[in-house]
Amino acid sequence: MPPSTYAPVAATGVFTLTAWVVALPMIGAAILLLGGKRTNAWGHLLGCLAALGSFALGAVLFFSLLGKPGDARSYDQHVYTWIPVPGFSADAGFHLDQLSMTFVLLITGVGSLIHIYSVGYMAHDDNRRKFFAYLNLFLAAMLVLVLANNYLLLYAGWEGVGLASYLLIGFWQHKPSAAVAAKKAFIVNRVGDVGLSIAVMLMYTTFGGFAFTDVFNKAPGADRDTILGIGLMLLLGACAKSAQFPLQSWLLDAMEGPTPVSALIHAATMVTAGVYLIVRSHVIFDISPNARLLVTIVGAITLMMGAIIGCAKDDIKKALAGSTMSQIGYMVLGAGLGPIGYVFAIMHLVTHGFFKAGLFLGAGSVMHGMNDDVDMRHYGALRKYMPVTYVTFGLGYLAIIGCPPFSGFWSKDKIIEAAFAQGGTSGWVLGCTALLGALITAFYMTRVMLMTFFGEKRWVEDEQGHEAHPHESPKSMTIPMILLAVGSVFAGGLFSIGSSFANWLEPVTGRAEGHSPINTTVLSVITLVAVALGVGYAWRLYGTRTRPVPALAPAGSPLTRAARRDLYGDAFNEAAFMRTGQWLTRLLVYFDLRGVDGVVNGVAAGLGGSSSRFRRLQNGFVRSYALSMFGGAALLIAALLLVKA
Amino acid sequence: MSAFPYLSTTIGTPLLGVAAIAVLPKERAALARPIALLASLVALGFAIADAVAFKTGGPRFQLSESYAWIPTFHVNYSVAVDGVALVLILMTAVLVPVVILASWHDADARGGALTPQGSPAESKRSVRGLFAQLLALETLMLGVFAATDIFLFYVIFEATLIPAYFLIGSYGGARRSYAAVKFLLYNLLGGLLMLAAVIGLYVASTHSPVGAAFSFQTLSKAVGDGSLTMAGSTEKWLFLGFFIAFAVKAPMWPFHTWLPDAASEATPGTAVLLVGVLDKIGTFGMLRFCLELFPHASHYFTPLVLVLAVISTIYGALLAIGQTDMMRLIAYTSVSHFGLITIGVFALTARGEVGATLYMVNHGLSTGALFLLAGFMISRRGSKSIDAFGGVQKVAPLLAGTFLAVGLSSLALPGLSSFVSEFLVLVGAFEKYPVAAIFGTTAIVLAALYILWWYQRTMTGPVASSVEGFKDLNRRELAVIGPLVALIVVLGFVPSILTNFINPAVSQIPAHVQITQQAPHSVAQDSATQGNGSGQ
Amino acid sequence: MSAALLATQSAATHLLAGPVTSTGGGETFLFWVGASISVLGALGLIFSKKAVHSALCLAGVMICLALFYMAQGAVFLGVVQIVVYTGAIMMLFLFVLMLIGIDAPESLTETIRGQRWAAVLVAVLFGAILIGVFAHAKLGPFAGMDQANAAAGGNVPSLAHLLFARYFWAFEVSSAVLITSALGAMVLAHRERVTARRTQKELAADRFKRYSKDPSVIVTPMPNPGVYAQHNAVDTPALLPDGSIAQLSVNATLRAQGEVRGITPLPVPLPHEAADGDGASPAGANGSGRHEEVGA
Amino acid sequence: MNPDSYLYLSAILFSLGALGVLIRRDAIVVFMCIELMLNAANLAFVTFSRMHGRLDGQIFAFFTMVVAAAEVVVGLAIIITVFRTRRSASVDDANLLKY
Repeated sequence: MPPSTYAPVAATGVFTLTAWVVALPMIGAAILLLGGKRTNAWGHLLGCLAALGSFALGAVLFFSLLGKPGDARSYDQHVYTWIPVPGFSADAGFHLDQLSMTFVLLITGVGSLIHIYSVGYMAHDDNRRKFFAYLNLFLAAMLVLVLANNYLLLYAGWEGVGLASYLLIGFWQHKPSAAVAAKKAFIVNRVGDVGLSIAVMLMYTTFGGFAFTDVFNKAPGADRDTILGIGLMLLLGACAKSAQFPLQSWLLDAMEGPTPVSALIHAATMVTAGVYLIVRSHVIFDISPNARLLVTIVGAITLMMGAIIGCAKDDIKKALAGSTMSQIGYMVLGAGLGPIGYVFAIMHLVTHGFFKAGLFLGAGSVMHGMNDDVDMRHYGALRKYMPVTYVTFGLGYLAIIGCPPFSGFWSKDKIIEAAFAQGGTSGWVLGCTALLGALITAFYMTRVMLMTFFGEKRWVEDEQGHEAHPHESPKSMTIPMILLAVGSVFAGGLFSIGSSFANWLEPVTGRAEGHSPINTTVLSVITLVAVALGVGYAWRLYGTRTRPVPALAPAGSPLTRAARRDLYGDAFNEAAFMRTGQWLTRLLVYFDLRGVDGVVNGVAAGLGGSSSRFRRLQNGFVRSYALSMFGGAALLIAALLLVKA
Repeated sequence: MSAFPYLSTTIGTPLLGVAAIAVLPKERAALARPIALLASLVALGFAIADAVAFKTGGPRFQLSESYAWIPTFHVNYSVAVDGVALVLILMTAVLVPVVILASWHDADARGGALTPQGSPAESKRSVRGLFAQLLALETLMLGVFAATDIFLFYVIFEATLIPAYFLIGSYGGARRSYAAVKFLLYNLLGGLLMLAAVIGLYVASTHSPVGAAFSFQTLSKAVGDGSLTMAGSTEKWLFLGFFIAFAVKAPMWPFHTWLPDAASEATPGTAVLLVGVLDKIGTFGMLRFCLELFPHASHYFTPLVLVLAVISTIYGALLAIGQTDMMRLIAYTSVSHFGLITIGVFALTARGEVGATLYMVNHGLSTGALFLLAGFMISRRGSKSIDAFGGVQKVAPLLAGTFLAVGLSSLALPGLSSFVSEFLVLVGAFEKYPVAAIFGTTAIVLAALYILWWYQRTMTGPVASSVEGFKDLNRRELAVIGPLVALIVVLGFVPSILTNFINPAVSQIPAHVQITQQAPHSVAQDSATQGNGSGQ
Repeated sequence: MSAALLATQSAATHLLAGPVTSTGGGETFLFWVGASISVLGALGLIFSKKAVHSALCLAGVMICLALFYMAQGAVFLGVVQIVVYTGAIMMLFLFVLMLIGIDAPESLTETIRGQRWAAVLVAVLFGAILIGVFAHAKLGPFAGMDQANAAAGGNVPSLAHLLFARYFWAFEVSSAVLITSALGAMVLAHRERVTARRTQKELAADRFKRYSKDPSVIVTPMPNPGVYAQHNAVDTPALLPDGSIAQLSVNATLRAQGEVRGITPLPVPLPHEAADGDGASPAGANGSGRHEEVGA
Repeated sequence: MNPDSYLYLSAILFSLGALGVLIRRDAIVVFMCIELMLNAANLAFVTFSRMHGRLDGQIFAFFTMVVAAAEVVVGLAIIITVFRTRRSASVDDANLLKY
């Protein structure tokens, strides 16, 4: 059932703290950035404090919301009018409801953990203060994104997280690869931003405003084509931010950033903003089935692409990044299914936030112990040396492959179910795709697990000749991992007990029960079989002692090679956009110089040349002058005669 | 007429500085710098006083003064400001002290930002001349925004060329005379067309019941109430006369080629004034004169102008991507930005006009800051080429940081000032001309490309050998760039500081210009009248 | 000349008859002859190589024109034309020609590219236009001068009445023009002396100074031209004691023009006479007056 | 013979004079050609005088002579001066004042 009219009440009392949720990390970032070197000593602590404070405020708000009835959990807080222009007024205002509350908790919670983790991870970095400043900036921007009560402010947050992502991917700016990856991420995201900004403009011209109240309440009365246009533009924005096909190429490169960044931004929170956007704009998508269909298609394609890429990567972070793409594909697929999928998309988003962050932190911990080597072919047998990492990583692994009763099982299963419940051909296609995705997920995650923690030692010396001495990471790093592992284990179950999560979100997103053509229990069993197949195949390839993992990657099948090259996404972009773009700019530079400026200079040169030629007529010979005078006189008389006649 | 001549005082203050510098003995020439700084700061103070004295709820034109100048031709010295002119005056008054501080060593024998090798000829650069001309230019720039007499406007419009020409030609880089002459010829050409149109307008007014007049208010009112009617073709020609002058100034494709040369050959300080303020006269003129005096022609030519503006936007951005010279790069970004401003002006909606005005200010701040930062880099390295840099952030993090902040403002990141204006411009255009706006949005991507690629090539990566030993920003440079960055951030969060002035001015633009003031037709009314029914 | 005057007389009497569209036979004859002469003269003026010939051609044209004036009843003007123009102005020309000594024939090769044919083209065009103008003008019958001339009792008194009444002011102004031009000519032709005139003493000292460096310099006065029974003109050279010719005794200009009169060599002296040193050859008794070029 | 013929003659003489001015280089000859042009004009004046039966044409011719005389005097003086300094009376030699 679609929710009733969107009518938040003005925030009072405790709910006026919403602004402070955003303000705390923002202030933290401002202090750390403006304070400069003076804050070096305690900067990381301030950063953690800001994140924790924000989380604490979020918790307070959460419990206050719980104290209200389900349909009265929607509050608007007007802070100030950001852009006051006649006929156009953009507020800086926040909207708190169950959906944004969920995100606030996820962002500040996982964010706080990763702040703490980073204290240890970045301990040896000279620019640790700046790192925390950027992290705080990210938190603030992300919170603006999820708490905004209008699309323009959402857009501001949207770009803000893009900036933070840019700064953090390129945090090690002295590495050209990092700088390039950062730039790429920003620019690809900007393509999505164009979509989002056009969507906002369409909303403005269609609804006379872009506040949620305007859009959600007036959308049902609007022209269907316009709504479809808005939906597609929103989808474009979501695709870029959530690394969905065809704007997926930046995410794998984004792994150049420090691992906590990958965990927080490129796994748990920022990349899921696209899902948030779609679910938040469910009113638009509810009206437009065509837009929804496209969303599901995008989700399904990305799901498969990510999974396939994840299978082929030897870089542990890139394998996980492929996995992230794939999992977000699931969420987008879920969101595209409409009211039957919104809730599960968000639920998967939250559980994914836990286990994927845990996995990334585990990967970071491994890298920390292995001299920042990321190649899994150089790992092996690490379970003995890094027990905590092994266990937490393993729990995250079980969660992601959807092993009951871990979190992933609950959320992913529901999405597969909902996909089948879509009905019709599309339901079958999407459902099967999701099922196949689950199989491949199980395969590549098992591969990662086996290559990293099991098998023989395949450690190598790094460039400086240091031998790897794997060791367990410090407490500040392991504790967040443990906490996230707890989340990966229990979150899904907790959410599913009595459909508590679905009930919580229902007032916002609405909910519809789907009717799967296959019995849900049967479907769960089929899913589990698929997972088991994937695990088994991976075990056969990588787990058995008889076939040790080669230190160098074998040539592999064409599909593997394609997957290693990100399924030629970059190659396509390079050929289609970069090369043509470079060619175009070069052509234009030439055209500007020779063409436009050439015309100008040519006119000038022509004038100058002809005047110096005319100058030659002034040859100093009086007879020559006399001739022209005489000729002129003749012409004058002739002209006079002609005029007279 | 107000009791205190606010505007004349503001305009005249820099001239006092010029006079003071003129009487300086030669051996005390160095004193020209503090005198110039002081004069420009006092002018800034007066400009702020203007803003305080300006009543935002009051009539459109305020602080007006008028004295007869050439009574035979009804020419007056009339100055007055509306909100639009006022914010531009404020921007000018802010930029000039910054530029003076940034140009502190530009006239030194070896300190010129563009001439690190310092040939002997360079040592002849006059310190007094530099600062006196900067101040003289300030007076003219303040005057041109304040002038409400069209003849006075024209005279100052042309007079700005004189100090600008000498600033480029005397203190610029190697090809400065080429650049200066090109600048001068281009602008003179535009100015002559405008002179013809000014005279044509005057003649048209003599044939109307209004009688001969150069006063903008009189003429605008006459156009509005129909007492001054021009034949359709006459109006179009006059419009074109004004518009081409402004398009050259702005600069719009295809009249833009003087700008890259002028900007890259001028000193960074001059480039700031050139692009930050002088070029704004073009877009300001379009907004005030073209739209209001020739409303029918404006509507007639709007599609053409928008096409040119869209071309400018995309073309400028693409060319910026292809540049290897930093100053030229910024110049081309400005071509792109001016395209957007023009789109805003000719969108003919309140959003577009407010956005365009805000954009003028924000562009002045962010591009000005970019020019100055590029100047700092050039003065350290002695090269304008992007390839000459690399890994600057490692040795000069403050420089890189401010550069990134300013660059992000230039690419219109929300939270920084340019975003507000760019979005308003695009929204305003989208209401009436969605296609133009959608083409305009490509600038969002392209801007990111040129700024970030530039940043990547100069600031990131391994430290280039030529960059080792770079000093970070010194105090003077911080004092130059700090205020600009602060303004960029503050105006990004609280643009209402300026919109308070601009909004009334835009809503008071006379009705005959036919600017859409209302928000777009909303489906809310539809659904309200149709009950809960679905739309069409 | 007298025939022409006669023709003029007859034409003048004929003119008294009143408005005409055609002239009498005398004037017709005069016109065709005079016109032919004047056109030929003009062509001669243009195309003769020597300036003196040009001047003579011009004088001829002017005289023809003077006759035309008279034939058309402008007797006074015709006389003035001959007296002032042909007499004074042309003489001035000739005088200047001689003064600056230009007698080298001017090369008629054109140096400015395209000037000649363009000039011919434009001149022909101009002439054609002028003739076209006259041909198309509605000129009407000729009123003749009889009434006008008779008004004050003759051509000259009538002119005087007009000149000193209606054109008095112009007349005065033209006198001012004449005076100014005379002054101008004086100023222009005057050569300002920039150094003090050198005294004879200085000149002599200078001469000896030059002689000290170059013995070929002659310090004594130049020899006078020869004075002989045959000739005593300035172009006759003196003879040196050995009988050879003293070139220096003839004016340099004449020398340059090769206008030195030759002398008939004296009969060759007897050998014993030659021995006593008188080798000079006095002019022979059979010396003719013809000019002879003397080899330098 | 029609008295108009004098006019045609005048036109021919004038054109010939002009042609001379244009093609001769000797300043004195050029001057003579100018005189020819003036005389041609005078002939036209006298003819017109006869045509209209008034003496004003003759007066005009008279003034033309005065002016011509003044002009010749000054012109010849200039030629002499120029000749003194340049040893040449060719109008083509005095061509320094050019581009």
